[in-house]
Amino acid sequence: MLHLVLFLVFGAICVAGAINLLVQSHPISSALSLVVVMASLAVEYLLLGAEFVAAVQVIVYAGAVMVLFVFVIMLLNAGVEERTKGSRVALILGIPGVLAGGLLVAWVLIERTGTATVGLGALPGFPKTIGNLLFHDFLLPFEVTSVLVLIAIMGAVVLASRPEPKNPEKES
Amino acid sequence: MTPSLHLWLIPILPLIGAAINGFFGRRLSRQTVSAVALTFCGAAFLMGLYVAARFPSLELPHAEYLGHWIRSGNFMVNFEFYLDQLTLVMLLVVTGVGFLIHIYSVGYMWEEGGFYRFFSYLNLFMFFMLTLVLAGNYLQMFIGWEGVGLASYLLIGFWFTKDSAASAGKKAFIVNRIGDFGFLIALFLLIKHFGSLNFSQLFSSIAQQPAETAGVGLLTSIGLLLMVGAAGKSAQIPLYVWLPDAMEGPTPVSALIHAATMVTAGVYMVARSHVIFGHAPNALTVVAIIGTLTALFAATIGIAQTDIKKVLAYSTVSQLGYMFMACGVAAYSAGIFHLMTHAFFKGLLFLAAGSVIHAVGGEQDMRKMGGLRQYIPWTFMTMTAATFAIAGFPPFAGFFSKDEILARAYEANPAYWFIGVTTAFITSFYMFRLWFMTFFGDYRGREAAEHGHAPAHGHGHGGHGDPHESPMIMLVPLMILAVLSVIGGWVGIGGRFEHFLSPVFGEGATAVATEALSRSTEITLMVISVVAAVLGFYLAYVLYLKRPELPQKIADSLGGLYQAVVNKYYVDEIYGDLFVKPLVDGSTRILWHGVDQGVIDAAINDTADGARHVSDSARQMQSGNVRSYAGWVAVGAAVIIAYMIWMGVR
Amino acid sequence: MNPTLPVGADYVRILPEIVLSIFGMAIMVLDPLVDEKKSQQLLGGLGLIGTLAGLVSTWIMAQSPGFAFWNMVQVDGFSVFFHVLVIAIALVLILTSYEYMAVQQLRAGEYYGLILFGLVGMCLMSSAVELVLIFISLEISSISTYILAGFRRRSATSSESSLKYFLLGSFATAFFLYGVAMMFGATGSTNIDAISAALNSGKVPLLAYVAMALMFVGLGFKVAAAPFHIWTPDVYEGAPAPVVGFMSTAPKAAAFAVLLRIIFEANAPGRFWLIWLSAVLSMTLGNVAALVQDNVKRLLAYSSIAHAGYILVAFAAKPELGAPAVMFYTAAYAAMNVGAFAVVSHLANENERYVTLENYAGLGRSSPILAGTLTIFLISLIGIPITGGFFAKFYVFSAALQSNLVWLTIIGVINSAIGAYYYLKIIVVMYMREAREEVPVLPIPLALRAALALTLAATVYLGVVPGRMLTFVQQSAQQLLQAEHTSAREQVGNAAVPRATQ
Amino acid sequence: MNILNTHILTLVTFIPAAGGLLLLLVPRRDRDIRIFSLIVSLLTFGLSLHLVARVHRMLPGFQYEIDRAWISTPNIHYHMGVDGISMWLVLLTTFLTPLCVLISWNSIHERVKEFFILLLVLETALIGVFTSLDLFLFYFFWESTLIPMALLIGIYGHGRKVYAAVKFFLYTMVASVFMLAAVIWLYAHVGSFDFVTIQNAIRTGQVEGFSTAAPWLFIGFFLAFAVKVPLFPFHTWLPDAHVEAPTAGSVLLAGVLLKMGTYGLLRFNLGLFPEQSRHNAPWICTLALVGIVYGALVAMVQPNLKRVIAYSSVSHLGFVVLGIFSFTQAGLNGAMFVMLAHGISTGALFMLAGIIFERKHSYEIADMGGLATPMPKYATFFLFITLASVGLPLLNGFVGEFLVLSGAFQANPWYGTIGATGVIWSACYLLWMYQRVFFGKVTHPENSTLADLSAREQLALWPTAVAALVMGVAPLLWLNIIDPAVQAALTPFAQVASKVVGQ
Amino acid sequence: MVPVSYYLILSGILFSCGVIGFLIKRNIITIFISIELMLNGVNLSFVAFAAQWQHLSGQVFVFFVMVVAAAEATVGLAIIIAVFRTRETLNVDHVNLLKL
Repeated sequence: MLHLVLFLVFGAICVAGAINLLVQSHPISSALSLVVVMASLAVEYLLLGAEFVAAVQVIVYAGAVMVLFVFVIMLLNAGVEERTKGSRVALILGIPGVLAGGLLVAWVLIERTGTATVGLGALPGFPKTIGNLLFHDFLLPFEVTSVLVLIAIMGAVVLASRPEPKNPEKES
Repeated sequence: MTPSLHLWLIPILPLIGAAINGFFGRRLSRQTVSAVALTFCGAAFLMGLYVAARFPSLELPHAEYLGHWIRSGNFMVNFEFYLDQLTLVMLLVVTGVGFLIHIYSVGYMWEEGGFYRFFSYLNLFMFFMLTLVLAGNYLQMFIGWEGVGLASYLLIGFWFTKDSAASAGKKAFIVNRIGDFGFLIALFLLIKHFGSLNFSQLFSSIAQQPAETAGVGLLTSIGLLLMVGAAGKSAQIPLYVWLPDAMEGPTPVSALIHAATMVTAGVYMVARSHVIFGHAPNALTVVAIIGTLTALFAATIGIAQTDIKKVLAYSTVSQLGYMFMACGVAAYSAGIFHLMTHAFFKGLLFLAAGSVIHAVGGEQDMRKMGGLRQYIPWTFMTMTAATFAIAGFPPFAGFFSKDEILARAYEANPAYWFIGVTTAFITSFYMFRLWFMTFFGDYRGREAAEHGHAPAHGHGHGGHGDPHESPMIMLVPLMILAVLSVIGGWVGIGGRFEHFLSPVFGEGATAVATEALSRSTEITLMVISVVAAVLGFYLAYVLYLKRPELPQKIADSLGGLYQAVVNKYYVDEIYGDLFVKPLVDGSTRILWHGVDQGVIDAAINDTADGARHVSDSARQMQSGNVRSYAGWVAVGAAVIIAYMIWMGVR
Repeated sequence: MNPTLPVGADYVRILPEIVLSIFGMAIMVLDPLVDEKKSQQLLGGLGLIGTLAGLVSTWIMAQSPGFAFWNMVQVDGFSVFFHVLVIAIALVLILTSYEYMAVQQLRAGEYYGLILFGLVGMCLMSSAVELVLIFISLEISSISTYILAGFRRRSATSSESSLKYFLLGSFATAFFLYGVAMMFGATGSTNIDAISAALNSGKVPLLAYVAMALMFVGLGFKVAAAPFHIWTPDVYEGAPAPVVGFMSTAPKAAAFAVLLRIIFEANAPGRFWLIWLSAVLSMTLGNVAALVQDNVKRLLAYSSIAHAGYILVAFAAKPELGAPAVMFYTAAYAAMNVGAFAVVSHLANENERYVTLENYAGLGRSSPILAGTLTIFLISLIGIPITGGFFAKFYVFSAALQSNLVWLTIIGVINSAIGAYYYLKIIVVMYMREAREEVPVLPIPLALRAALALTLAATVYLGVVPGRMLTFVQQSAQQLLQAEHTSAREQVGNAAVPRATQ
Repeated sequence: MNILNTHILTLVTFIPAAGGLLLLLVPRRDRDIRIFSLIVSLLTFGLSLHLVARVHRMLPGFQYEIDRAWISTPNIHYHMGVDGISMWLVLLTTFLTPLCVLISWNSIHERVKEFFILLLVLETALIGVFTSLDLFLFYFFWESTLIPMALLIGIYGHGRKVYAAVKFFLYTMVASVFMLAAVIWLYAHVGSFDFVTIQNAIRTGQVEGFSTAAPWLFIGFFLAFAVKVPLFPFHTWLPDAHVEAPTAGSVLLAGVLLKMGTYGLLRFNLGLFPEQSRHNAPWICTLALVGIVYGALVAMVQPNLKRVIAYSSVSHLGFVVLGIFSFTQAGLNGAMFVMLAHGISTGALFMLAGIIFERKHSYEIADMGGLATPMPKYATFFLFITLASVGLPLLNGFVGEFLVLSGAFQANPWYGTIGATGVIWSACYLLWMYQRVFFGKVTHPENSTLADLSAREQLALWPTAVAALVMGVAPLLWLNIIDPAVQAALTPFAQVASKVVGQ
Repeated sequence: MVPVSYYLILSGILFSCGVIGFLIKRNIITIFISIELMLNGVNLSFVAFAAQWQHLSGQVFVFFVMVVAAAEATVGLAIIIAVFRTRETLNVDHVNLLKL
């Protein structure tokens, strides 16, 4: 029961944050809404027992990544969104498409997985167990992510540096 | 087995002459050119005489085989030569008259440009004509058949810088081709049903077939189709239109091709195919009707023509009609007989007319002649012989052959005879009209010349001064032909000619025929035809010598009818409006611009344009807006999800 | 019980990836140390050596087929094939870029590094049998291409291209990821073999269908299959020309490899009409939209959509026929398209000024060699015999016909006829139009000559004697398809946690 | 001699292309290039004469066969061979190419080297089409003809040359993909590209699903060939292509390229799908007849010399198709003969048109008129060839047309009858055209000084004229070899054939 | 005990919100934020399925997704900066030089 209540409360916050993300016109507000979503999601993870993931979610995702967003928003001095009408397709086709697709998926999810339930902390994902997996079974993906990170660094260097080849200033 | 006569040499000799003159003539002198042409043509004539001399010793029909031509599966066509009495008559007429006309041409064409070309063509014509005559199968005959058409095309268009000549040549060829079309279909029928085109094989297998008395059976169809071919070549209704135009060619050409030889090929072909026609009486009737109608029809047009050669041309058409009438009533030998005498006198008429034209500096309009008999007496005399011959005065050649035909026509159906006699009267009338207008009265050419009249086609004679007699080289052939026009008919007296040909056409038919007609009837008919000729003569005398103002009055009183006759019943115009114009316009507007460009190409181009439009609209998807792109992805995803769910639920 | 540490064989089986990463890092380290002028040659050379070393190590890797890293990767003919393919493409790309980078005055270091790192991802994609690894390597390859697309930083179009590619790519990745999640939800596993086993035993859960749909969205996006192709023209137009040649072939080939594994090895349920429709749409939209293009890069972008469509035709065929056809096609397409883009990038000149059809007018006269080579590539793209393109199409359609896909084949051949038009247009312009403005054609440097020679040789080789290649791909496909039967493999080793029953 | 017999086809096929490649190395001295290509093409012609010299006349099957495995998967063989049908087409090609070289001697000034390379490559492709017995090889050569031809038109043509080249390419390309689909189907179900193998498999009924697929396969092949022929209504590419093409291109296009279509119909449609051929013959014959009449009528009113000749090709090729689909010995023999005759005479006509174009830079008939006066030799050649084309007996056009029509007539009297009207039409349009060009007075003063034929031009024309005459007088030289091959081709139709020809 | 489907529905809602955000937001950064929202939705699914199947690889997957998201964010934001440099705008509707 507690489980359900907690799920519902934080789920509601989550959805509210998501919707707020959509309706806010300033990027900063959207970014902060996303932080709200992330935080409440972390709670949901905890409810499911995924402690490590919840921690990473808060520390890395909401903490570090979102800071980067906010930083860039500030850097670029992004203001309130203009309400340009650039795309009819997105409105006329896209939105109905998303709704239809979403409803269909929802139907499938309810219909086919409806009976299965999970208890509070159903699958405890302790850092140690996760670590065991990460450095054994998932060793290769883990190592490979280093390449990914390298690429990300190089990309940031390449793209965000000033284009003039004469005085390369590297930011990021 | 009779020894080989090397019949193939007869056509080949003129061909060699044609080749020599064709390839090298440009660099040879006129003397050499004419020597070459005459030699090879004469050699052919000599060969013909040689064949005639050997004739009694031959086993007839005599066939010679040279080699295969076409083979496809079991079907085979050879180069082969076929000699029988009919061939011999044709051979002698063609080579003999041809040779004379060659001689004449040397004089007539002496000052023309393209002298070598002319003789090359003339020899070429001889080659094809002899091939036609000597052919041992229908396809080889067809070689000659088409070949003479070609030679005729070349010779009519000899003065090619003149548009009318060029057009006339083309017209001749095309109209002939229409006839050839019928001929070809007939050949296909023969191939399909008899598997061969060889005369001996074909005729022997057809002879075993029962005659088709009713309806249009196989043989009747073949006969009718052959008649289409013959009508084309021999200028019968409805395909006669090319022949009058063919007078654009040099006069010797008109004499040789369009009077004496080529145009009779149709008659020859029908006679050659008598076995087929014999089994197809209905086809034969058609031949007779066409012949009769043509004879009358052309003769009426002849009345009102003023161009001397045009008159002769229509008279040729008319005379050819007689020949077909003869064939149509199964009197083949009579037809061939008339063919022969016609070759003499009509050849002569043309040559003489040529001499007249030559004399007056290229003028062909009879209204500008007159009184020429004192200027060109030799021409006048020979022409007189020919005129009397064609009019059917005894004892000239024409009398015998025409009389024979009329008698046989009467026997078959008096209607034919009646039209025939009427035609004879008209013929006599317009021929004497020509005679009087040209040779009697006063010379009317001078005023014309003074009015700055220039000869139509740079004869080079110069149109000025008094008419003058032609050189000897032209007159000698005239004289020979004149003699033949007088005595040529005598070979037919007492059915000798018929008897000679009877192995070909069958003795029985002729024997029955002669007996069927009583002696008195025969004489009555003869008298009537002579009277008709005399009446014609008299009428012409009255109208064109005694009362020269009368014709105009009559013409005025006849009004539209006269105009119709003068304008040849507007047949050319009708054909033009009925066939040529619709064809050209239809091809241009409907087929080319309409179907080709308007439908097919337009469809292709529209497809291309359509593709471009589709392409453009397909490109509209690429609006450049990321959100739209995401919209497409979302929709695509939704559709795929829906599909997959459906697949899963199913 | 699994060994606790990876053994030597494990490393051998990812040797190319290791080698490429090392070279990538070496370039990265050296980049700041050498000066601008030398960096081009030195780092490019290093990259070249890296790819060559990659090829050699692939050969070494091929000697020890099998699984590595606890069923994370599988080395078999199939993965070797794609390893060689993508590394070879990169090799040609580096050869082409040599001159291009100098002409465009771009910094070289990161460029070559990114290529090598990207290769690591693409190589792994072809050998990975675990969705986690596939996802990560997919991201590696994608992110490196996002960056490469925006490499002409001074150009607005290049950064726009990069942005669009990035946004839409991430968007599509999210779908793919969602699909993976669903698949995990449906089968309880992220290992392809396990998934395959789960799907092939008994009734397929509905969730798996949704998962397939979502994964197809992600992968379809990567291979530019309709209706997820729309990013292609914009991105290709803006990205640097050699990179376009690269990203239209190598990541695509890798994505096709993944698609092959997922669709054929896992025997994806209910896929037939999905692929059928996608193939038809891709071919038709690609070809039709290309008809009126006059930007050559964009034109080739549309053409690449169409070619993705042809490849998808093979996906609709029976697996044993379709898989080799796909492999052959990707190889042939790589040869001709990389070659074509090599020519395009050479002609593009500074700031990619000369990329419209108009600029190609009179090329037949001003540079017969370039025009001739491009003609051969285009002929191959049309699919005229004795070029690789012909056999590629032939094989695909033959597979389709043997699977009784008559209509798909007919639509395919009609499309290849439509396609002939716009390729021909380029040929026509090169030979039959006179240049209206003077387009400078630079002398062809040695590296580019080598690149052209290689691609040309490959194109013709695949067209004249495709036999060995065909045999090879058939065998590899065989291995791929028989994998599930031969491997009585243990489950992914997270056995520490007991499996719950629902 | 045995060695030569096995390799003669390879030699004949590839010597021109090899020559073309060598030409790449020859320095850009136009004269040397011309002489070199003349030598190569003459050499090819000489070698191809070996085919005739050593042929077994009565053998119906393929001769000079060479069959080597080329690619194992798919099972492609380098399989070549000729029979009485294809041998002559090979010869026609090798015969016309030296003439093309001669006729292009002065008319090509720019990019001479490329021109002759293209020409020689084209020759190889054309010969290859006729010698291939492997469907893949055939398709390869088939498609290979497109590119050099399109380039010849597009680079060396005039007027709307690009449009014409693209139209030509696309028309034939679009059509031939259907053939490709059919070929692939056959391969997919027989497992071989080999013509003989496939034919045997079909005849013995070993091909799974053949009966349902056959109508579509037939259509697939048919479309590709019909466009090439070109059969009405697929013909509109032809006039455009011809008018804009350079002379040599037109000569090869009309002379040989079109025959690829009819050859294909004969070899593949009849050879592989006899039942379908029978079944579809009525409407195909109807199209052929429409083509005969329609082509002729449209030709009649064309204002452009080359367009007249182009449409006349539509008409003439209609005869060929009619003959082929009459399934009679005579029809097929005739069809073959028309192909050869048309190759010679239309080739010559295009050469003649090219000669006048070199002097006047126009093909418009209105710009001519009275040309017989300044150019008598030219007029004579033109007339001779025109007459050959009209189908005058003793010239080459007649024999074929006669046989075709008689064969068609045996199959169905209406076919023969309607077809025979072509005899009239051809006279109409050709003679009218001839009249407008050559007869009458010289209407344009500048025409009165036109030069007559040069020695080189005569050298190019004489062979065609001689060939036209020899073919007309002694068609047996050709028919003797064609006949058994045609008989073999007709075996599936044996019952019809025996019923029709030859008591 | 909460049905798994609740979690899944929540994840679906988040994902859909992300998609809608991509479609309706004009600011590039906000669009990117929407993508992050989608990834978060997916992550919830992983965790929920992991709980359902009692299979930890789902949670590990989430870990990797986060790493990837971080890398993506780095690169993405760098790209946005590059675009902003050449265009001086962050409105995605204005970034449409490349089209048709």
